[in-house]
Amino acid sequence: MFADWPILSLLIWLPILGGFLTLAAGRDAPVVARRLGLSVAVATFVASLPLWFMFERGTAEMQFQEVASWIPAFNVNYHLGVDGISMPLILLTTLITVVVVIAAWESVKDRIAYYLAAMLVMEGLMIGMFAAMDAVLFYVFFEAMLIPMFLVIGIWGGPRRVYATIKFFLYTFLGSVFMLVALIWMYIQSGSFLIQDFHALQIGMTAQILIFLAFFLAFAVKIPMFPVHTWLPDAHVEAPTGGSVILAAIMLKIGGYGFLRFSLPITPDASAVLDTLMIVLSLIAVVYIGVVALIQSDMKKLIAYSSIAHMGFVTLGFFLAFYIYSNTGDWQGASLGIAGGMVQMISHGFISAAMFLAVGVLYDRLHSRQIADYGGVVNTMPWFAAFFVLFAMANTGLPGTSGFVGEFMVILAAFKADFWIAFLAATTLILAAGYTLWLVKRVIFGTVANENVAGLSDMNRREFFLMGLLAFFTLLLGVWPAPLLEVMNATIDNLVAHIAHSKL
Amino acid sequence: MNFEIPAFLPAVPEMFVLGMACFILILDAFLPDSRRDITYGLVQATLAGAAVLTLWLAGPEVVLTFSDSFIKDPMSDVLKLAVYVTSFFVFLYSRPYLMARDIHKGEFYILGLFAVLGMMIMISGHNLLTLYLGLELLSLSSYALVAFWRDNTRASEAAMKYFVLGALASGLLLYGMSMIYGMTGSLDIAVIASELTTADEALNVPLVFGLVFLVVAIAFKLGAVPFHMWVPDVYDGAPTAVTLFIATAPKIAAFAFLMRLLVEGMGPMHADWQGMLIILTVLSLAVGNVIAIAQTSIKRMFAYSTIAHVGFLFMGILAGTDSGYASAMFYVIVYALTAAGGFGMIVFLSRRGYEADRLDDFAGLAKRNPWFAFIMLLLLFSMAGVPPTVGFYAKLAVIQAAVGAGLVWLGVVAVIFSIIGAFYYLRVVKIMFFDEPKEEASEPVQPSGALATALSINGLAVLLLGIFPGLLLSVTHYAIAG
Amino acid sequence: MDTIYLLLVLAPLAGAIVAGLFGRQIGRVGAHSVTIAGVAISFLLSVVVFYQHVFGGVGVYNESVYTWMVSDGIRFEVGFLVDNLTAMMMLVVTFVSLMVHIYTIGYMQDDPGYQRFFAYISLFTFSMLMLVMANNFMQLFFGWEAVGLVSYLLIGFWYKRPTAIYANMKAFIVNRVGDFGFLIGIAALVFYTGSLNYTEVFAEGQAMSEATITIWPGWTFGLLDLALIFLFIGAMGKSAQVPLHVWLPDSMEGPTPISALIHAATMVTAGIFMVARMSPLYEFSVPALSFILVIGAITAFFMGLIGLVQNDIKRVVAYSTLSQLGYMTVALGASAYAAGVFHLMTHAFFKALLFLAAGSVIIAMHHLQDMRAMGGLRRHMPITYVTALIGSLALIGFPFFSGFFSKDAIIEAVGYSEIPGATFAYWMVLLGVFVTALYTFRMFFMVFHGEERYDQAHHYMPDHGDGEDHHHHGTPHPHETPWVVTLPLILLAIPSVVAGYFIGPMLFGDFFADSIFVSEAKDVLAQKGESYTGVFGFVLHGLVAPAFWFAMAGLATAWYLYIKRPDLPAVIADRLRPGVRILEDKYGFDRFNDWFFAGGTRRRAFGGLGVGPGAPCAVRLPLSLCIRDDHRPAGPDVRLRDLRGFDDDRCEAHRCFKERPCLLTGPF
Amino acid sequence: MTFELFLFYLFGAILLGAALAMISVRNPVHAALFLVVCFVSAAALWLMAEAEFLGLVLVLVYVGAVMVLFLFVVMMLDINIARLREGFSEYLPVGLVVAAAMATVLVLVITRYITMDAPERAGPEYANTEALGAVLYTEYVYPFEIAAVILLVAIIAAISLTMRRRPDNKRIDPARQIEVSREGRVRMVSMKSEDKARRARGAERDDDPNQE
Amino acid sequence: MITLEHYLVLAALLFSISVAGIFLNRKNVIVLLMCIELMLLAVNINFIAFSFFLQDLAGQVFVFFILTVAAAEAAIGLAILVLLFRNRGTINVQDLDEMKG
Repeated sequence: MFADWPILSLLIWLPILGGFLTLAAGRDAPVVARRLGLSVAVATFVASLPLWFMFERGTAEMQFQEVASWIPAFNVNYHLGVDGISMPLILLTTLITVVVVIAAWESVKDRIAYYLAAMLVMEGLMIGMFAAMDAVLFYVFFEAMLIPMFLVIGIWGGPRRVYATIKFFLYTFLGSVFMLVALIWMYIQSGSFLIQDFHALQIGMTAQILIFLAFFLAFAVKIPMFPVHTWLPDAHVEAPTGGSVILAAIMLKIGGYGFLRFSLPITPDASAVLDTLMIVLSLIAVVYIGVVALIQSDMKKLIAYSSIAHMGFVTLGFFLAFYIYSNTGDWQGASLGIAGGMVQMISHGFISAAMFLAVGVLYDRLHSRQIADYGGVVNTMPWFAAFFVLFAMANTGLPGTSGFVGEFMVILAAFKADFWIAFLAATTLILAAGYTLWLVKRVIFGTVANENVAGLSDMNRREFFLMGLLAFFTLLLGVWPAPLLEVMNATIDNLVAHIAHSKL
Repeated sequence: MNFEIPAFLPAVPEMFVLGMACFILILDAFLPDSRRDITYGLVQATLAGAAVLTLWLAGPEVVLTFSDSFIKDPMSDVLKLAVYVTSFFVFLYSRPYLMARDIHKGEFYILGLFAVLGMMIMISGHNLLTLYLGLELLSLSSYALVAFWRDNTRASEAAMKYFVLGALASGLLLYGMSMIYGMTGSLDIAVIASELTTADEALNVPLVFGLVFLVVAIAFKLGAVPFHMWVPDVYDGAPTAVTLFIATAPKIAAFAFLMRLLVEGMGPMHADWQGMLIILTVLSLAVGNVIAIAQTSIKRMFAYSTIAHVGFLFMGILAGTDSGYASAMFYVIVYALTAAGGFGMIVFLSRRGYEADRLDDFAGLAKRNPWFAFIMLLLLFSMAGVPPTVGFYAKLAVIQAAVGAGLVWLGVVAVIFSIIGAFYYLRVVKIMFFDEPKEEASEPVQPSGALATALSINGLAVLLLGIFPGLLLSVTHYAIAG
Repeated sequence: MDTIYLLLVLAPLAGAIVAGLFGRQIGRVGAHSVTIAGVAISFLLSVVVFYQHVFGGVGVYNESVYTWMVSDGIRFEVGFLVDNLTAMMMLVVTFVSLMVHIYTIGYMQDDPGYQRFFAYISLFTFSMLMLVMANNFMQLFFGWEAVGLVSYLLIGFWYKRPTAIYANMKAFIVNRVGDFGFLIGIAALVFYTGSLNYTEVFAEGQAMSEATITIWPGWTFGLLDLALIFLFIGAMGKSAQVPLHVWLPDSMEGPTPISALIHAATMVTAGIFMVARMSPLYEFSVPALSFILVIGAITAFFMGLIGLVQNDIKRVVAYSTLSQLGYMTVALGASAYAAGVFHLMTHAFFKALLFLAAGSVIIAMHHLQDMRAMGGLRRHMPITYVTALIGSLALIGFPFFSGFFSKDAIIEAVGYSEIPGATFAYWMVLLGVFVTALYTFRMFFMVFHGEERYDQAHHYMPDHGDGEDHHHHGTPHPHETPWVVTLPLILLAIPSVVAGYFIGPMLFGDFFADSIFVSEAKDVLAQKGESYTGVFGFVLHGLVAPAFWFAMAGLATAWYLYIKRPDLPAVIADRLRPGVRILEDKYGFDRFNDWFFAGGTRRRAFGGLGVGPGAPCAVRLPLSLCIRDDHRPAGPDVRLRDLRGFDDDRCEAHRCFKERPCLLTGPF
Repeated sequence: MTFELFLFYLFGAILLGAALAMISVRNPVHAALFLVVCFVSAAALWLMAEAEFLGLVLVLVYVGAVMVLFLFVVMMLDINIARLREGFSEYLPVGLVVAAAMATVLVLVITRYITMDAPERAGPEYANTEALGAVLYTEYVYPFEIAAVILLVAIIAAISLTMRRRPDNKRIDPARQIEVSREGRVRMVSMKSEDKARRARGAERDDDPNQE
Repeated sequence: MITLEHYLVLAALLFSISVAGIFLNRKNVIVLLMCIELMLLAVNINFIAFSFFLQDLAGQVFVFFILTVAAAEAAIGLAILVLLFRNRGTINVQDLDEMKG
């Protein structure tokens, strides 16, 4: 009965309007703001469930489509739809937003209504971005998202938040504007802003490469890839917990989503030419950033670097396809890599969210993110320690947790591409274990390090609920990823079939 | 000698404005200073009346009258309406500022109204002569307006500079016009265009020559680099209310001027002026955006940003396509609206004896009044071209036009500089939201009166037009393509 | 059958979950009851399964339980492969696990983490069962990592001890190095076969041996060789083969039951099991086997040597475990998979026994582990003494004890082997026998015989720094441990003696016919089997083999040095100072690793890029832009000397950047 | 060389010479006078191009009104001539170069590309003023109106900018003197003490003391 | 015979001189204003020449209006000049650069 309901529109506008409502109603009444914000977030989450249950598996078609004319002058439409790639990301968004709203319950004391409003608006925008089938619509959401995030970091952030926000904003803005030029160029060529039409567009090699680079700038910054990653640690360190969670769990995925939605299908030949570059950068992210993560003294920074390393797997998985083709002569394994990248994104959504929440739990108590200020937390916060170790293990890609699935798939696919790629990618097993466990060792284990730690109280029910929720998903995805793959398979296979055709 | 009485009907809005201006002028002479609001009210009513008349007359057909020196087409309708709206906001914002400084005089409104008339004439000009006269009417009014705070030294300095460079630009313009007149034998835009299409090669060089003068003059008037040097000084020196005025509505008229002169008149020489405009565009984008970063005065910053916006405006026009013109038109209307809001905010925060024209005057605005900080944020993001504000679509449209004309590299240049632009707008946002208020300006801002309401409307319009850009875009397309 | 297997696997998991999540509610008794019940169920079912497979004629079971996921045509499944090999492993795992569960009641009785401990070991049992019962590589890898996780948790069980949490991290990371290879090995197999399922992969074994892979232009490698060597690297991590052995001795920081269960009997043998399981592949790769053989031989001999200089009772056993694992590995390398697995089984019993006995001693000595403060315990702890003696004899391969059969089989098999490195391996294992006997009885005599040295206990009391109350400082008065401790000892002592008598069917019969594949040409066990006439015949044959005499020589030497002339060892150690120092330094592996990885990676990350202090600013500046702020020392224990180059003041340009970060951020 | 041409060269030379003199003389009064010479000679040239009316207007309106205005202003303002000349020599090279380049290009283009046959001279019956008037009030009535508005604006602007009621005018208004009442004389004002910042700012910016 | 070029070249030279004058007298506002008048004169010569050679009155009409506007312009310019002088006591344009900030 919901089949022809505008679910996607609902998902976009419900939180946005709800956010403004929260702001209006709860400006001077934090209690109202919290309740209202939570209701909106939960309602959105519930409203997003039909996407999962009514999603038709086994087809690569866009589903739940909605079309309305928007800017007729440019043939721009309010065109929404989801496929197996975007749908899980939308669900992730709605879920994580609930988490973020709850996480803000007590830890955000200053102007909570604004905070929740920003988060909810951001949720709507992110969903819109994932659901947009029109490039302009996509871009609008893509950019608009920056504004609430900018404010969230800037207002509720840490001491160096200004530097971080500006850096964050400019990096992402810098990346995206070139994409805009590319989109416009393709519009000129195809007469339409529909992303599907871009996919079908025949483009010459030079143009493809330029377009690819434009997209690369936009998405590489977002995901982020190696040379343009520096904004992320800064933004994470300064962002409030909720901001970090959103940033890590969803914002980073936008880059990956963009690669799948734009770069690969629109410029397959350029991707094939430049895949070595992409793979090298991904591997640098995996190896070099992993090493950088080792020497961090700030918990958030460490996790941020680990995020970059994990995202390296995503891009690696995506761009293996062409290498596989040139190495083995067929596309067997390409969709494994892409699916692996996708799973890694979803999984990282849970794990990084949980890790940042965990840091937030500590930060709320001691107001420090320095590893050196902690030690022996397990003595005073056993439950917290248990969760922390669980998520740390998930972060290292332990089988049975979601962190394993994507990495496993990507490494399997990587071997098809090249031995050394697999070899370097697999070093993450060691590096991730290194930095994560070292973090665990220094923060969680050992004797109580100082009086502050001695005075810690274990998680309250709210925090327990959040951790439990994320732990549940982390384990569920680790133990039984099949449903997720079922949703994605058709789309990814279709994508691989698409990129297998040269556009030249 | 047979002379027909021309059709006056299409020019009724102009006549109405002129008549009202004269009436207000006389009335104002008899009003005491305390009753100046009557003048204000009448001026606003005049704008409203003109809007009604323009709407009443609006239609897709092209009407020429006064021996073809006046044109009423969809473009003129739309642009005139935009001028009314912008001017309406400008007058509205200006009033408290002027009152607070004891310069709430009738001259401001009357000169403003004459400037509006000048803009209307420019918009409807279909003859080199009328275009020139409209421009002069606007310019002379503007010079006087800039100087009109007589006790303010900076204002008179700014006026002098404005005047000298404006007059110089007029001279250049006239020289160019004389060349074109000589080569085509007519002052009529349509005749010039048709002459140009049939002109032989030999005529080309002098025409290009005239064109250079024309373009340089326009660049001077609009403040495009390298003819921009007056812009920051004048914007900064003029009373904020006047800056507000000269930075907004006249740009719309200037767009019309460009359209009539370059596109309609010199259309066949598109290839020639495109090259010139490209240079101006790139330079304007570069200089405007880069130098804006270094400013500490928000008025100067906006001045440089205006220079950059002019670059974008040119970008739409130089594409040489209908959609390019439409996008440039969209851009200029959006710019006028946004700039009105931006300067309006300065006016809003200024008080008697206190000009909120330095960047740090905005410090901590979010704490002093979150709503207006939000409005300002919208305006700034619109100027920066960040979705979902309407400024984004403006940039999108012009870049699209440039790319459509095969100038992909220009699009890339534009986006690079728009990033730099984003930076200094962002800096204001940062100052508003993240910095602590200055000591002497830390009390909460109390929103009051029409100004606050209008500013809110202005800011929200930027957002709403951003969410539904199709409306305005369709209008501009209609205006260009009929 | 599905139900049985599922129940068998899930029973310990259920116990673990209950004890772990609701430990506080159900209390100590509840925790150990529920977990022991879970493991007992598993054990009983294992017996049933073993019976059915071995005697009941039930064929090989190979089914999926559920599909984990499907991607790109590759099915990722969870399923069970149960044949005789698996059945035997299940039996060993559940039996030792059950014993350890029971033993733990006594060993951990006053530990605050009692429930947690039971949860962990039950979880371990589950993981190990998943590992051995896997019918595909993914599940194998799952179990592989899961046992590593539990091992990590258990080594760091006493999380307040800095040494323990260091050891567990080390264990995990070193294991990860192995897993890294393991994963690449799996990837290589999947690369060729497109499947993760054992049977499907095995079916391609022959064909795969002809496939090659170009690793570097002009450097072509046999795909199978490559895959198998990488797989074996995984085994090296888990089964602690040189050079990935470094974690195992340190893992003794964990409670003793863990050392028995995980670090002696079961988890560390996962590698051996894995290679045996993969025998249909390994048989096609002589280079891989050769590699295995050499690594195993080195481990067997050199790790045994280190055991000679250890004074911590658990560490001696740990090095002995390393050495014995080397033996098993050698067997695998010689294609005598059955012998390796057989030794695995016997070793599981007697090494668990030895560990538990050591644990018993430790309990008696109030958590003192240094042998120099022991002696003469024979009188105080008769049951422990006897069982330890049985274990020791089994370990050195004394006739009629289980170790004799398995070890002899290995040595002889290596003797028959003709693959490259076999001769070297043969001499290594042979010499190893002498060393084994020497350190084993060194330990035995130091602990149970000789004079009582308890008054020196305070010299050797471990400083754990946790201040827990189960450390009764002062002179211990040892006495026999309670029945929950001794019962498992006794129960383990029985198979330590009798397990060897199954040598006939297991090595020379067709017990492993369905599970292990050996090509005709390399079937060393078959060669050995030609002369096999029964247990007694085997023993008689063994009495004339060199191995036996080496063992006796070792035993005698130990007796002479530690009973007859207890003053001699010090003199000898003094004479052989350089050698002893090398041994005490454990050949410098730890030092190298600390330098190379712990300190080195950080240095290398930047220094290697030419960003050391001497590098010109021009090079450092752009790099430092990328890693700005990333160079803050992580803590006092991080050596970042070379990173100081970033510490600003020496790099003017960099400082400028930091203070006024260029045009973009300048105005701020 | 015809007489016509001679006259052209004559007036042209005067025009250019006066123009050069105008831009280079020291005294603004002299400059204005040179400009007058320019206008007059230009008017003569216009007469030769059958633009009699405009020639007359130029002399009457420009010389007669505008230039007088200039002179008036120059003389009214007490201008420091020396200071005005500062920088003249500094800008001389660049100015000359720009002007020379411009002149060269212009002249080249004009001489090379623009030719037009000279029209028939109009007969004596032709009345330039009449012809101009005929089109001015018919064809160009719209610009004519605009020009009127421009002049109006100029008037408004000039008046509003320069006419001033001096605030310090001591003129007495008898009417107000009579109306005075006791309350109007003394007004009690309660004042808060001023804080420092406000006072500081008051000094910095030309603040209005009535603000409080 | 006077040709069109004669007029145009004259106008061009005049124009160039006025531009040079603007360059040279950057500090002297009043001469600047005069230079602008000169420039307009050059333009006017152009228009009149064209008008004559084209036999088209439009050029003359244009000149007529230019003269009108120039007068108005001069009035306003001088008014501003007076204002400036009153406020600052000088008409030196270079000092305007003080405003740069």
